[in-house]
Amino acid sequence: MVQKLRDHMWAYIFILVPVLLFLVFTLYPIISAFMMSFQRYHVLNPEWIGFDNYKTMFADSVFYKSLWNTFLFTVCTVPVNIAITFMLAYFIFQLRTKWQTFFKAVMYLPAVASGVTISLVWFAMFDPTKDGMINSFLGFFGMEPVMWLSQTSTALFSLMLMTYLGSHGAGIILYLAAMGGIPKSLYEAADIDHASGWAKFSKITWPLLKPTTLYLLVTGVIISFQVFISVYMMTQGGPDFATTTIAYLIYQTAFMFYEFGLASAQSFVLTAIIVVVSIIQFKMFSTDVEY
Amino acid sequence: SSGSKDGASDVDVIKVWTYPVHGNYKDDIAKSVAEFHAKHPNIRIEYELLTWAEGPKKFDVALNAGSPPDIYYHGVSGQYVDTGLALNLDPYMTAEIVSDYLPGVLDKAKIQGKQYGLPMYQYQWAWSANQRILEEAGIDWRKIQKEGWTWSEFKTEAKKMVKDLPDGSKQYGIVTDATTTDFIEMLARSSGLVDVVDRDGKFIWNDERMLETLKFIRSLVDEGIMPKETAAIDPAKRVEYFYNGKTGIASKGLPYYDVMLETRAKDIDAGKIKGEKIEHVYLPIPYKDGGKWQATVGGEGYVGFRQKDDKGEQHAKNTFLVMDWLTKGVHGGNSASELCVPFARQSQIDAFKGKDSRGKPHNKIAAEINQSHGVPSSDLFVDAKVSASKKKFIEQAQKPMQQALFSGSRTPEQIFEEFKNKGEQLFR
Amino acid sequence: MQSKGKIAVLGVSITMLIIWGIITIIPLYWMIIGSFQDSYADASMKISMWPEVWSFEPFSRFFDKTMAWRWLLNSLIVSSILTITNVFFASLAGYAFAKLHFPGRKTIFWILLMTMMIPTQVTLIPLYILVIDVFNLKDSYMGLILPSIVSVGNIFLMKQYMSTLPTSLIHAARIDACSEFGIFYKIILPMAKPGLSVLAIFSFVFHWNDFFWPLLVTESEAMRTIQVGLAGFKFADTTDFGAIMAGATVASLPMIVLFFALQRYFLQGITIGAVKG
Amino acid sequence: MARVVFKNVEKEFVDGNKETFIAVKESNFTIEDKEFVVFVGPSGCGKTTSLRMIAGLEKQTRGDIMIGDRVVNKLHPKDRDIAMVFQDYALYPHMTIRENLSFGLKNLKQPKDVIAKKVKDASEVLGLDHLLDRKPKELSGGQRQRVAVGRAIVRDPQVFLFDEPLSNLDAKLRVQMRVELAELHKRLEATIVYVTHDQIEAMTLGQRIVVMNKGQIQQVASPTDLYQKPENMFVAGFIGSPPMNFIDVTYENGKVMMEGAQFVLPEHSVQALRAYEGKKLVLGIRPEHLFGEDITMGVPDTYSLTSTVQVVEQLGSENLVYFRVGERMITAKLHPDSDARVGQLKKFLLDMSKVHFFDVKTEKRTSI
Amino acid sequence: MARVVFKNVEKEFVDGNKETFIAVKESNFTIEDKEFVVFVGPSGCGKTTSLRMIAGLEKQTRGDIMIGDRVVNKLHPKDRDIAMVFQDYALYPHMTIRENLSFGLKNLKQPKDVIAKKVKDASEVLGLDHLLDRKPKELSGGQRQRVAVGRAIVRDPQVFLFDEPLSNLDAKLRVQMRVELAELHKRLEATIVYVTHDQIEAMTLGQRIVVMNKGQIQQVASPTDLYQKPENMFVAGFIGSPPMNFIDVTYENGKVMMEGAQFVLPEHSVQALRAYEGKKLVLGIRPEHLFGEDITMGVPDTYSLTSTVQVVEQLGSENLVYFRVGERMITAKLHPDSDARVGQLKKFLLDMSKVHFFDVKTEKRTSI
Ligand SMILES: Nc1ncnc2c1ncn2[C@@H]1O[C@H](COP(=O)(O)OP(=O)(O)OP(=O)(O)O)[C@@H](O)[C@H]1O
Ligand SMILES: Nc1ncnc2c1ncn2[C@@H]1O[C@H](COP(=O)(O)OP(=O)(O)OP(=O)(O)O)[C@@H](O)[C@H]1O
Ligand SMILES: [Mg+2]
Ligand SMILES: [Mg+2]
Repeated sequence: MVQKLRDHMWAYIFILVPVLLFLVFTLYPIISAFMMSFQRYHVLNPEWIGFDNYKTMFADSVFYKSLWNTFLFTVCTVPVNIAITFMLAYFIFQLRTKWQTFFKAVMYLPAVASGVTISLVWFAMFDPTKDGMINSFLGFFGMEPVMWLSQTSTALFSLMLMTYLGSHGAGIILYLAAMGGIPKSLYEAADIDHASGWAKFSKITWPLLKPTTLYLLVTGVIISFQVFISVYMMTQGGPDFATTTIAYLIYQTAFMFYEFGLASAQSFVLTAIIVVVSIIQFKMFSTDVEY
Repeated sequence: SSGSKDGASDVDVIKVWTYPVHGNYKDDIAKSVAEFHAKHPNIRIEYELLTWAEGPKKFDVALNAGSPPDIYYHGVSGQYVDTGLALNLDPYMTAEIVSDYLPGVLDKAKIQGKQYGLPMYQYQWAWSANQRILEEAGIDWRKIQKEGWTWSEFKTEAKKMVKDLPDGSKQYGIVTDATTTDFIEMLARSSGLVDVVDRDGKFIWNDERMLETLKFIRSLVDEGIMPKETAAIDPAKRVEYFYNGKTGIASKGLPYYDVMLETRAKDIDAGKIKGEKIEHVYLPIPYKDGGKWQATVGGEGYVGFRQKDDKGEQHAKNTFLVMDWLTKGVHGGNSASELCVPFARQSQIDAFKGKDSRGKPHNKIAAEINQSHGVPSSDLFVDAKVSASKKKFIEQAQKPMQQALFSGSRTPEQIFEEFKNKGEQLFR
Repeated sequence: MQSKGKIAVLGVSITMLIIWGIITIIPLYWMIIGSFQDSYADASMKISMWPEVWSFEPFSRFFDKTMAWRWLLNSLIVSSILTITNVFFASLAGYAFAKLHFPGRKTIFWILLMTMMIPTQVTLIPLYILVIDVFNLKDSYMGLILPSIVSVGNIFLMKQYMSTLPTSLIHAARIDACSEFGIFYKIILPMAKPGLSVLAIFSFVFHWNDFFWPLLVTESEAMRTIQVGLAGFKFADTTDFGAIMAGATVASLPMIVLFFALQRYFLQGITIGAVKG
Repeated sequence: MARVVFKNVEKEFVDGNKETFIAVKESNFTIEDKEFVVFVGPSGCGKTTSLRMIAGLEKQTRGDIMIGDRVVNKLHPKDRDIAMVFQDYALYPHMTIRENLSFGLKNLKQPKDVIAKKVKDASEVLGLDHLLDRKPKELSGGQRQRVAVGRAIVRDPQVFLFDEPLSNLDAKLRVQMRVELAELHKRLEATIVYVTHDQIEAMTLGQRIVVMNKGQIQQVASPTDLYQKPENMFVAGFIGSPPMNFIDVTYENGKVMMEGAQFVLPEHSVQALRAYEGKKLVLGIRPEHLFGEDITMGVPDTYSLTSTVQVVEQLGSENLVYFRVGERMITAKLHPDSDARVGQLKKFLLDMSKVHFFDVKTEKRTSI
Repeated sequence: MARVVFKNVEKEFVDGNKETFIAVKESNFTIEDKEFVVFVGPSGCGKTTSLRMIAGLEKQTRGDIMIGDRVVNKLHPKDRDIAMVFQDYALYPHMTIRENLSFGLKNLKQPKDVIAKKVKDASEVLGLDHLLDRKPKELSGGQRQRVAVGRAIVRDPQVFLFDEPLSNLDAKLRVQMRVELAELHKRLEATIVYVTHDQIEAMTLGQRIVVMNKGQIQQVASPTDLYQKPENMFVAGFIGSPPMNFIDVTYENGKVMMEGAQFVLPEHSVQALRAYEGKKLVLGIRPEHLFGEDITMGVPDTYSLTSTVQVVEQLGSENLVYFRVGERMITAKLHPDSDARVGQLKKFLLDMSKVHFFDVKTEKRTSI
């Protein structure tokens, strides 16, 4: 055992700082939060209440509704967004270097715009009157204005639409970096092997980008399961819980109702779900690609 | 904080988190603090101006982590008291201070009879209207300001303002937003339901009057007095309707709109922005026919806190001293003055005697009349548990349902059922 | 050189890119346009697509009324340090997880990864207590920096990236008597340049835009980061929209500069010629 | 019809330091349809570059390339109907061997059973049948190279390009593969361009051999011609292992004179060398045309040299014996049973019918 | 002291399909200090794996490896004082050739001028001097391989490991490099382990040769011993090119009988084969020990075979003539001047002093 540790001493040194920081700044808060989930949280004198928080949570219909919303949101956004990201990256990759730079900038730089402007744009997009951007577009085809964010039938979809039309810049850049790393010789071999553009795409590019895809998928699912900001900004969970996601519910529970114990319980259930999903993703996408 | 203790052991640091209460508050508080320092060299005030949008979150985290600031600008809240960190001010309330407060004002910062905050001014909410539109529709707004109006009167008057504008858009009687909860609350209050719960903590929104309120609101949309896209209007959008002359009345108004609209008029004159200059009329909330005028009022000011690691009695005393300082006389009075609302303390009145106050006289008078019809929120009387349940009710029943009400995706009856169920569940 | 089919495909993709580009660039465009428009004070915050009068007023107001330079400096210090630490430690750990087969590798990695999956809302309070009360780092650079020195997401990203690099080069370096750290520093880092520069720009943008933690940790005006400062630049009566946009525009400049400085490393087939096979 | 024609083809590279390097210079040749042509030349002389230009993977800087009767300068590699073995294999790292082998066939939309059969046949020939489900990373170097070869030979293209396809295989396998490739050539009637460093491969497989040096083509000829009539000293020295020996001589009056010996030339040589009267020349003789006195294999001892044996290398099937003439080290390839010891003063017989003469300056062969 | 010892070393791989594959089986050998040992064997037999285990890049599944007198099982590669040429080169793609060459030396903290000198010397030897400022991707295949070799030979380690270091070089350069490596060995007095598929390299460079097959060591012996006394049919067939011919014979009464001929054996052979009376045996004879009647090189015609010539390969320095005995195809390596035409009925003489006999079942050499 000791010998093993010594053999791999360097590996342990390499992960030392992250692990130490992790122990202090992540694990400690997580353990506290975990303990909280068995307490009625109170700054001064928390009270142990066993599994009551979990019981409360599972008895709450809003909890199930929010789980369902979150699930729906994740299923409808993550794959679509990865597809969009990948497609855009692939398009950009075909271009000459100068144009690549241009489009990379166009796709990525909006990420630097402040949150204020971004939310402004979205409110203008979803403006319920006929002057709203999307509504005037629909009006062009003679359609009635839609109250995007305020009716149960379209609210969640509107939030999804935000992710579709939102910035994919980060993913695009990651994909482009990975595409650049694929040895040119493989494409040469594929050319010799008569591969059509599609075959090169589906048999070379796509499989070799699996590490990046896995990253985007896992982080995408994590982010999507924890979607909060857009809900908070655009709909506050409404109307009629149509956009109450689990993360928004946790936020409400914690910071509106000060029920940190219950919020922790909700969080750990959410975490368990994400872990399971992630394991599946790792199983599905874990091929080691090494050039 | 403990860090400053070793710097100068005899100097006690009092931490204040406040907000830009009004346009000049940043300068005003700086002055107040400087004066305080001159008087009390052994106490140092460290204050931070939070933002309205993000400040509450920062405070929530700090409070629940056990290290809130000593003084926080807010109304009192059962939630705060429940943490056990709110500072009970009763031991420090001298007769002098008590008598400096105008009658009834201190009560607005008490929870279940205990003093936790010192109000700086008396706030109130009602509606704001566009004088031109009122007058074009031939509405006698001065009378309404004085005598109030009933729901049916309101409806008749509001209908007069509804018309098509030359640019093809519509002018509405009243516009509200679907995000903030006060529209329903104010109308319910004026139907006689003072709050979600009464002072004894009993759930009262299961009363038939609630159903009538809901029906009344729905009829406003159905009859075209309110826009049919109301469900999708947010506060900013509501203001936009008002500024653009698309509505006679904007729900949720403050006397302070006088000041805001004045500034805007100046900008229009200066050519910085385009638009119509609007003359502001402050209007009370109409009450249910046969009922009585019930206004939404309260007191806002400073609330005191201790920390998880308590800094001792002297620190608490000093905290109170600073709270008193920041609310009394010119230091607290500037807020009431700027915001065009009634003063909270006699010393404030004295400090501003003879000075020009801002705002239109008729609106000021209207605000004072409205104040006299005020009923305080039940929050001040019920225990923490009820107050928490109330908050939950608002978030998990009222908010989701009100959008449904506006959009018509649920009928008033369904919503009322939902209220009853949720109320039963939460206030068992 | 290109067949008709290829030109058609190219045409479609360029069209798509342009459409998408326009959609995504709107916020940025509005931000910049908005900062040259002096028609503030309208609560509706309407911006036109093209200002009638161009004005630099908002910029001067922004700089006059705030401690903008100080905030920018704070952000620059914090974001730069965090970018460097994240790039360094994440690539170091990512390399270890990708290429060094030490016992516990998978377990440790998964434990780390799992912590990404816990919503921050519930860990926020304990973390706050830790940083503010226990370590007493309120209102300090340390408080801003320490909890974010390296993030698990970045380690994961680097692990994925490093896993594609040829292992035989690591072996070659071992034979060349290179120390383990030397291998990382002299062989892996240069080969991972595209990944590193992507990570660098991501980290920088993330920390530069980070709002909530700096809001919690900072108290004095002089310690605020630009984002916290910007958010605070709203007044009770009116929102000086032009100045906010101007501030946002100024705040985005360092990120844009960094992007263009690093972007040429994003695309590099750097392992060509390394191995046969 | 898959003639491959180079017309004044040149290729320049600009390297990372912005220096221009001419990898292929004024290259002109025609590879006939169905011909098997081998490219040989020192490392770095431009063989791979030439192949890559035929494949269209590298665009020539100047000149035209034709395949069949079309100028293909602008034709995409995948439309040139070519199969290629890359010098660095370029296997698809994420595919199994089976997938690597069948990728090209799938792209050509061949029926599944045909693919399966071809992959099976090729993998048997290459001894890869038990490795089909592995990934390239899990193979040995030689196995990877065989996969690279397999990927080409399952195909049925107009032109095959092989870039040192057997360099990492053991001798036995190489012999076997050589036979297979020869058969493939017969069966498919494809044009084959083949780069190798192995002289035996070049001699046995090539119908013609192209010898390159420093980007320039030195000679294009059949193996025997190349061996027996090298056009210049480079080709003479390059083909044959151990290489041809060069001896500095002076021609005078029907005689060549060298250090320690002088020979009267036969009549036909004298004719050819008339122009070199009194001048210096280089005489070339291959190691196998030098004999010891003990095992002469019928060579008369008219022309002989005597020198001290410097080194003896026993290779099993033959002995290499090194000795000096003037400055130059000379190698003789003697029968393993011939006696030769280091330090021995030994008499070597020259087969004068097999000598070559080269011009000292141009290094070109004199017309003999 | 850099002896390298393998004690019962085994290496198992688990491939992507979770199948276990034994790449090296019960390997036992000792490489003496300063010895030059060559590993040969068919592709995929475990040579690279053995080398990598010596280097510490691959951990053996079982058994011990010693370098000097230490068991190095747990020693980190960088502490083993080894230089290695990788079969797949593993050049640092981001470094120039100069940096690639000097990297190891810098790590060893050698003074700058020493490094510069060593790099200069090595690059001259390798013909890389004009390429020092290029990156690997700007080199040809052979040039890359030379860089890989250069990276090892600038070093001064206890043990050199060369994995097919010359496979992509042309014949001339290879000869040159062979000489350089032999000199390097003398100069540095290092232990050298060398993998090659080139028999000439193996024979000329190796003091001893290790022959492997399917992960198992077949024979460890000096080149001449290996050639003259192969321990089993595998070694006999593997060493020598073209390989040894095998003929099925039956031994009876001092005579071997085969299809179309029978020979009386000389007395000493009879002694050795006594145990095989009446049994089947395999007779082995190398191609160069078969002669045509015309050029016999002194071999008596006592033992002769007559058969029809099937194929003739003219290699320039020799002719390979193929004919059948029974099922087996036999190769004779005849002098290029000997006459042999396809279809000709030709008499071949056997040098009976050079034949080998192998047991049919064990394939082991009989004690002759
Ligand atoms: N990762 C692996 N998984 C499974 N089998 C492997 C792996 N690596 C190597 N092998 C197998 O181990 C055997 C020995 O491989 P090794 O590389 O030592 O062969 P080699 O003798 O060097 O062959 P070559 O001459 O072709 O380079 C081969 O059959 C190979 O397929
Ligand atoms: N990208 C490049 N930049 C500069 N020079 C290059 C580049 N690629 C190849 N060269 C040079 O071009 C010449 C020809 O290279 P090529 O690969 O054709 O050689 P080759 O004949 O195949 O050699 P080998 O037998 O070593 O594979 C070499 O000298 C090489 O250094
Ligand atoms: Mg080449
Ligand atoms: Mg090998």
